[in-house]
Amino acid sequence: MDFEDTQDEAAFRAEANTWLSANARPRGAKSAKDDIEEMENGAAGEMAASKAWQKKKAQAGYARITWPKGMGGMGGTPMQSIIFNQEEAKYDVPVGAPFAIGLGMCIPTLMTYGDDAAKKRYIVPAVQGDEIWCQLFSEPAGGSDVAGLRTRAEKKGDEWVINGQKIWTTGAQFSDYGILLTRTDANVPKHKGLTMFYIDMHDPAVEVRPIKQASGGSGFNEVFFTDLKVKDSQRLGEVGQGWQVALTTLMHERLAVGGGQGGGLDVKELMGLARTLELEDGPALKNASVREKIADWYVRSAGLKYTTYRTMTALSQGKQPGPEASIAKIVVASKLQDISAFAMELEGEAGALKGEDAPAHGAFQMGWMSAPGLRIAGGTDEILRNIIAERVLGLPQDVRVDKDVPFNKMPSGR
Amino acid sequence: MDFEDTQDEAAFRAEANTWLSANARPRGAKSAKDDIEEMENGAAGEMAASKAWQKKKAQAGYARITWPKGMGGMGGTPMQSIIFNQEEAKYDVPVGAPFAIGLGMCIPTLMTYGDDAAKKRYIVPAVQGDEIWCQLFSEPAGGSDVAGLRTRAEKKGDEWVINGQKIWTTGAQFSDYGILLTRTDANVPKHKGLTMFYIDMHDPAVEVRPIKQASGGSGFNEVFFTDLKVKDSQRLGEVGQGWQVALTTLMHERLAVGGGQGGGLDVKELMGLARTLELEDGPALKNASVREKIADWYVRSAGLKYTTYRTMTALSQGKQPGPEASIAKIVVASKLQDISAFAMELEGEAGALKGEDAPAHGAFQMGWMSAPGLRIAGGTDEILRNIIAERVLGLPQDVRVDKDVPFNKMPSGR
Amino acid sequence: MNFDFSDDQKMLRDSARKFLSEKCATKTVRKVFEGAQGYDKDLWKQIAQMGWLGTAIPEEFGGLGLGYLELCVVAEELGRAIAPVPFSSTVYLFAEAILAAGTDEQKKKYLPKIASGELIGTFARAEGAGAVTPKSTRATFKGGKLSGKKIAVVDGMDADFAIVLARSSDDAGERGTALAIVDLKSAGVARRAEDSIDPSRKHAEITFDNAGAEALGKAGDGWQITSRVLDRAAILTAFEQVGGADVCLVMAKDYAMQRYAFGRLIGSYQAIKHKLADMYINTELARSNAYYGAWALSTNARELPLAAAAARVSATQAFDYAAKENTQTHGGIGYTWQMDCHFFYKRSRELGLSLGPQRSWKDKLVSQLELSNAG
Amino acid sequence: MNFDFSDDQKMLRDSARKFLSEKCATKTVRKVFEGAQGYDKDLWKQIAQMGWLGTAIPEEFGGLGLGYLELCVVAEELGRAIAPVPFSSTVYLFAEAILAAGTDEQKKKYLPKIASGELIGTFARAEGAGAVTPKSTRATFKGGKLSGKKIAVVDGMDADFAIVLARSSDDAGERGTALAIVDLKSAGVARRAEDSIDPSRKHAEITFDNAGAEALGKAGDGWQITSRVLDRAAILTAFEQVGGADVCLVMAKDYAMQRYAFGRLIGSYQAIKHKLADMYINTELARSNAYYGAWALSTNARELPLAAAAARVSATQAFDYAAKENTQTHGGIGYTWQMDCHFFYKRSRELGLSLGPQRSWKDKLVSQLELSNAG
Repeated sequence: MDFEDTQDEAAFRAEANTWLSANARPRGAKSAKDDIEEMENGAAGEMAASKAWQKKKAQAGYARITWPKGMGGMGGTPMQSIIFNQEEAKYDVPVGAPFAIGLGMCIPTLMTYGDDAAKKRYIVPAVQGDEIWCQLFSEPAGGSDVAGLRTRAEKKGDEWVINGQKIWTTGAQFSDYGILLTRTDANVPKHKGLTMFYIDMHDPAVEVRPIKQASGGSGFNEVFFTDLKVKDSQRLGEVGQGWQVALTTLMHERLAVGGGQGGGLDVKELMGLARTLELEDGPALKNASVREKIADWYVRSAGLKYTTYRTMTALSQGKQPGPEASIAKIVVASKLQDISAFAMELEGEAGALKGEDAPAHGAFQMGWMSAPGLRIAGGTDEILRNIIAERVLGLPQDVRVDKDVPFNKMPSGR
Repeated sequence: MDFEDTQDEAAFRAEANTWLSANARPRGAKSAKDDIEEMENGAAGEMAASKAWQKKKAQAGYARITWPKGMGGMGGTPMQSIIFNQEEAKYDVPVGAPFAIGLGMCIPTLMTYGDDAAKKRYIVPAVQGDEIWCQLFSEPAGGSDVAGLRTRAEKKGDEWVINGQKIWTTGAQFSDYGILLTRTDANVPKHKGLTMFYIDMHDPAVEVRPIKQASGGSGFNEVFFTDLKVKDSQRLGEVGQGWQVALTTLMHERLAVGGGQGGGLDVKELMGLARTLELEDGPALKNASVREKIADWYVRSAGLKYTTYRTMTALSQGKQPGPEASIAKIVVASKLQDISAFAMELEGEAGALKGEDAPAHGAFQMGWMSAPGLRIAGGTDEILRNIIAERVLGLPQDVRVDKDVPFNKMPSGR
Repeated sequence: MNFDFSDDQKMLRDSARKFLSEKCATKTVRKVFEGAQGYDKDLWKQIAQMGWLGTAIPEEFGGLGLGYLELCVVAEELGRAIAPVPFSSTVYLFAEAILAAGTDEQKKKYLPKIASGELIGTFARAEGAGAVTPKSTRATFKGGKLSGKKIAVVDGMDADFAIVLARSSDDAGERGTALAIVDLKSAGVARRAEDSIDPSRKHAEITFDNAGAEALGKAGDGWQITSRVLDRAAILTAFEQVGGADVCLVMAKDYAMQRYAFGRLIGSYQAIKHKLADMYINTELARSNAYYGAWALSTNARELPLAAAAARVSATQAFDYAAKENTQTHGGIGYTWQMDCHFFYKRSRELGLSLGPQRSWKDKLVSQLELSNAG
Repeated sequence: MNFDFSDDQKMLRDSARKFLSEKCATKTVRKVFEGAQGYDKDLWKQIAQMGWLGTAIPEEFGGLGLGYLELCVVAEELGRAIAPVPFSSTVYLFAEAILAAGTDEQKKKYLPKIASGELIGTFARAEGAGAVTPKSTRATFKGGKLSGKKIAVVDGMDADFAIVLARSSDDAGERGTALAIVDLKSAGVARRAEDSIDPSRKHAEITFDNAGAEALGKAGDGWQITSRVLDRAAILTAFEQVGGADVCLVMAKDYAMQRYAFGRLIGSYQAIKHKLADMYINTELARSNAYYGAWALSTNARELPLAAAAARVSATQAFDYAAKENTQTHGGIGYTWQMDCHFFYKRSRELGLSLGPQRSWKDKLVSQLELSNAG
């Protein structure tokens, strides 16, 4: 058990640093507030810069290290990509957020289910950041219950005609393509009547509307389809096999090692605040109750950090991290909400202000306002606990009244 | 809104006090420890004294104030019995615990479903404390799921032959009679195949075995029936109607106004302890984290106390307290567990001792050891939250796979 | 014993609820929330016409002289509607301070205007982040002149008058403080709007530069009067918080009764049921503590400071939890700007901070227990 | 980077688990729990034969000299089995103290006997309720003579030797303390068994009346050595706690997979599922913190005190929660004496207190953060 690189790891780290220092400036201090703003707005801001940097990395094989050469990768190991991410974080480079979903979920799905023409056409432009992809699964009628979706795709000759609405689509506003899960048969149980396609987001039959969040930010969108025509060749997987395809996509989502969420608002920032404040009984950092809470949150943050190390180790041993990655978001989201609320309590009346009028540039207010979203997006606390209970601990599913009923006979309140 | 007695209430309180002071000595300090020991052992200790005091009260009409004269009551109001209880608590009298279940649940059920002969025979001896009753519902196979019970009653001529086992029977070891819920038909859904009887606990076919609790105490029993013969005249309600009868019984249980549980270990006792202890940074009671926790628990205790006042007011207005009484045990049980654990933390290494070796005569250790039982007995935290959600808030029941299946076809793991 | 509101008080509650459900639907809140207006002027006018502003102001000073139980009833309804009006600043704080420490002239001067809705008042304590203490109070009030800066003053942009906690002598402790009543339109007063986490309760930074002001109460009594006023405001605010928590519970329940997931109402899942059961438990406990506070307030009981702290802490915890978990129960849609959940999420925090954070009240609570030995 | 135990260490774990599942089933625990015996002598003998007692003791002093990662592995397994033997008192505390501050003679004198199982040791700090501080330490060690009283000494009735924290000068602070090694069978030593919440770890009150004792480390270093030893013991104990928490999770899960209520496995209800998910989360976080502690312990890293406090707090919270909710998951039967749930419920609390309560460790943790600025 040690934290040192192996020889190979050290060599790769050096290599990466040589390349990074040749292509980017070391990063200065970045405020937790910026991180949260990114989380809030999907980093739409610095798109051009992000694309340029992505292309640079792709050409050097750093964009997708574990992918084969010529695909923007270098056939490297998972540990190498972790090392590169650690080093890249030390440089002042644009965020890779816009490409995360496309490269993390959409393209891998295309690799598994797309035909050669599609792979030839789409993979490289995506890795190089020329084309951005989004994932169109969630719907108003099926948030946690993804398979409860209602967007219809009807076969007309060699084409499919798609009508319906998606929601919570991250990055739809700047995406060029998307993978779209539709219902092609409502007369069979809900998981059996789904089919997956990839679509052109610039098609006039596709309308994207940003959603304004309670925090004021807009990282998500609604996407509407009105008689969108899609070639059968854009189908991914068999007709009716859409759910299996979607599971591949979602499995890839979980492969992303946890942590990092929560906009970096953590014990360090709380201690920083406490150092500056006076309470009734003296310096906030000397207050026993403040100290106790700092310790409670620290052991959760540290525990999460070292759990990530354990996951990295498993990856480097060629094992696949299981759903235990789900614990990260459960822990981080509530912690963000609790730390922020507590910080506002320490700030007192001034805690009710926000932005530049508030202490610490309103970082804690922003964290507190975005926390409810973090507890919901990408799986609510409740769904994630179900996942841990069922997939990690192997407890039985809840009673499922929706499994064997034809979709159009399923109770839905409509 | 005021806390003063009305004229009538004040008059009754004076009356009660005159009678009490003529018949009992004012109570001295009683330790929280004694309370918990009672809770633990069902107060089997001072049985003779309890019976004598019960008889005295019955003769004066104070044993069951709201019941008619000649039945040990005086046809009084609910508020009068609350007042009497408040006053009685100030005197050094034996606990009424042994009679609580009989008079609170069994006899009211007998009043509703028993025949005249039975009422004539059993009510008065029970009110006078000459005969003690227990309630035989729970079984190993059906703890939270009371209706899942398996004790069989088979009709043989004019008799029923009963075989099976009950568990968690409070006071069975000193009970003379009991009301017993049995299964008389396993071929119908579980709620439809039950029938209620009252039985003689001294019948040799009834065997009582005390259960040793994790705390070391023994307040509960297992009760075994081997070919117990019961006359059909001892049936309460129709054959197959047992569940409705049981609901009456349980409804009466909830009429008991909450609070008082938790063996009196509360903020007062915690502050008493904190006053005596020195922590790293000085007196425990000056420690900010200790103070914060005291405040957190105080608002729950006080909130519960005043909720009880609201319930009393409702009673005195002739309204019936609903299931909101269930909040008392949820709050008290966890609070007991948390306060006890926290007190042990304050005591430090000495907190790992118990009994007279521990600080405060081991009151907190005892509270901590009995808390898990309190969180389970008479409805687990989980069941009580279901009750609040369904009966108070009107949320739908969970999916019930056991409702329309014949009992003997119901999944049970056997 | 009777631990319930009277039938008249219940009638007042019903009519107030009916009135606000008509005049203060959430679209009214949204207008202020999203707009530049500090409060809804029409609603404020009508509330004045209903006489609510003078509920607890004696008739001799133009009020209805009904009393504090009635004011608690109104407060709960305003809390349910999260009404965007400067009611709490004007009534719970400004008017209460005048009633607690004002001279007869001061009462005659201010109270009738409050009751009629002509005067908006507020109370200014904080000068920066952290605890408000005699030590942290640097604004000075000497020789009728007020200087210094106050922040996060609720309704500070719209208030006509403010009561300001300031330093009146070099004594660094409580006895060095005094209260000043200042006309916010007078010379030497500058205000700047501050962004609030709850834009339906706007805040302001107010700077005083030798502004003329009159004393409220004796010099040296500033801190002690403030803390008496805060106790009373805490109980009234607790009713607003309990009202808000109750509405969150209803919103969550209604949504859980119509939203389906996996072919079932989400209200049939224990994760939702138990969450709502906990909301109910917290809210009922908070309500009971608030009732006790109402009794103490209406009878000026010795237990008032303890009752106030308990009501404050309990109601803050209940509203925080209910607002937070109401959003969670709604899922994604609950986190959108278009839904109302976030109004309550933000209001819960704002109310929980504006009279001082839980920490201070918990410490006060335990100090009271130490005195009373009630603990 | 490799944040995992080696294959050899995993083999050690597997063999230890196999050994304990055979030799230390819960009936073994129950025997000690219900009996007068302070520990299971056969098990202790066999553990000695396995060489576990000397896992981290250098070969020159009769140990295996394997190291601390291996000792952590053994500790987790002992925790899983809640083994009723004086392992932690003897190995984590007594042996660690000798290794940390003992002279070469002292090491030669005590360590081989520990490794061979001939010597049971313990560590005595507390003298009463409340925090153990230099101030609360009244026992005196002067001129080779020890006087005073210690309470709640784990395995105190069975230990041959104890290391005792005492006052060596009139300096009221840390520098006034020293450590004494005392033979508990010698003159001037009286012991009395004390009732423990966890009878499988028996406690004693030990009174010293001018008992002869030898110094461990320099006079004045008592407090500082003690705190170094506690850090090391805290990490090793964290592994016992994580092991215990893990077993509680498995017990709860197994019961939830075979117990039916309302025609369904109780494991299919969200109330149970989410409870177990939280047990899993806490236990995984605690395990990761313990791993970091193991690394710090095995490399004597600068971060050791921070890692120790984090491992201690995290593991205590995880075991407390798991033991408590395991009983709750079992329902009534889980609260009976005949079931094993209460062994873990009681052991969790005992382990959480015996090296000092969470509060002290949390304070220590934040002090370390303040130094390291790692926070």
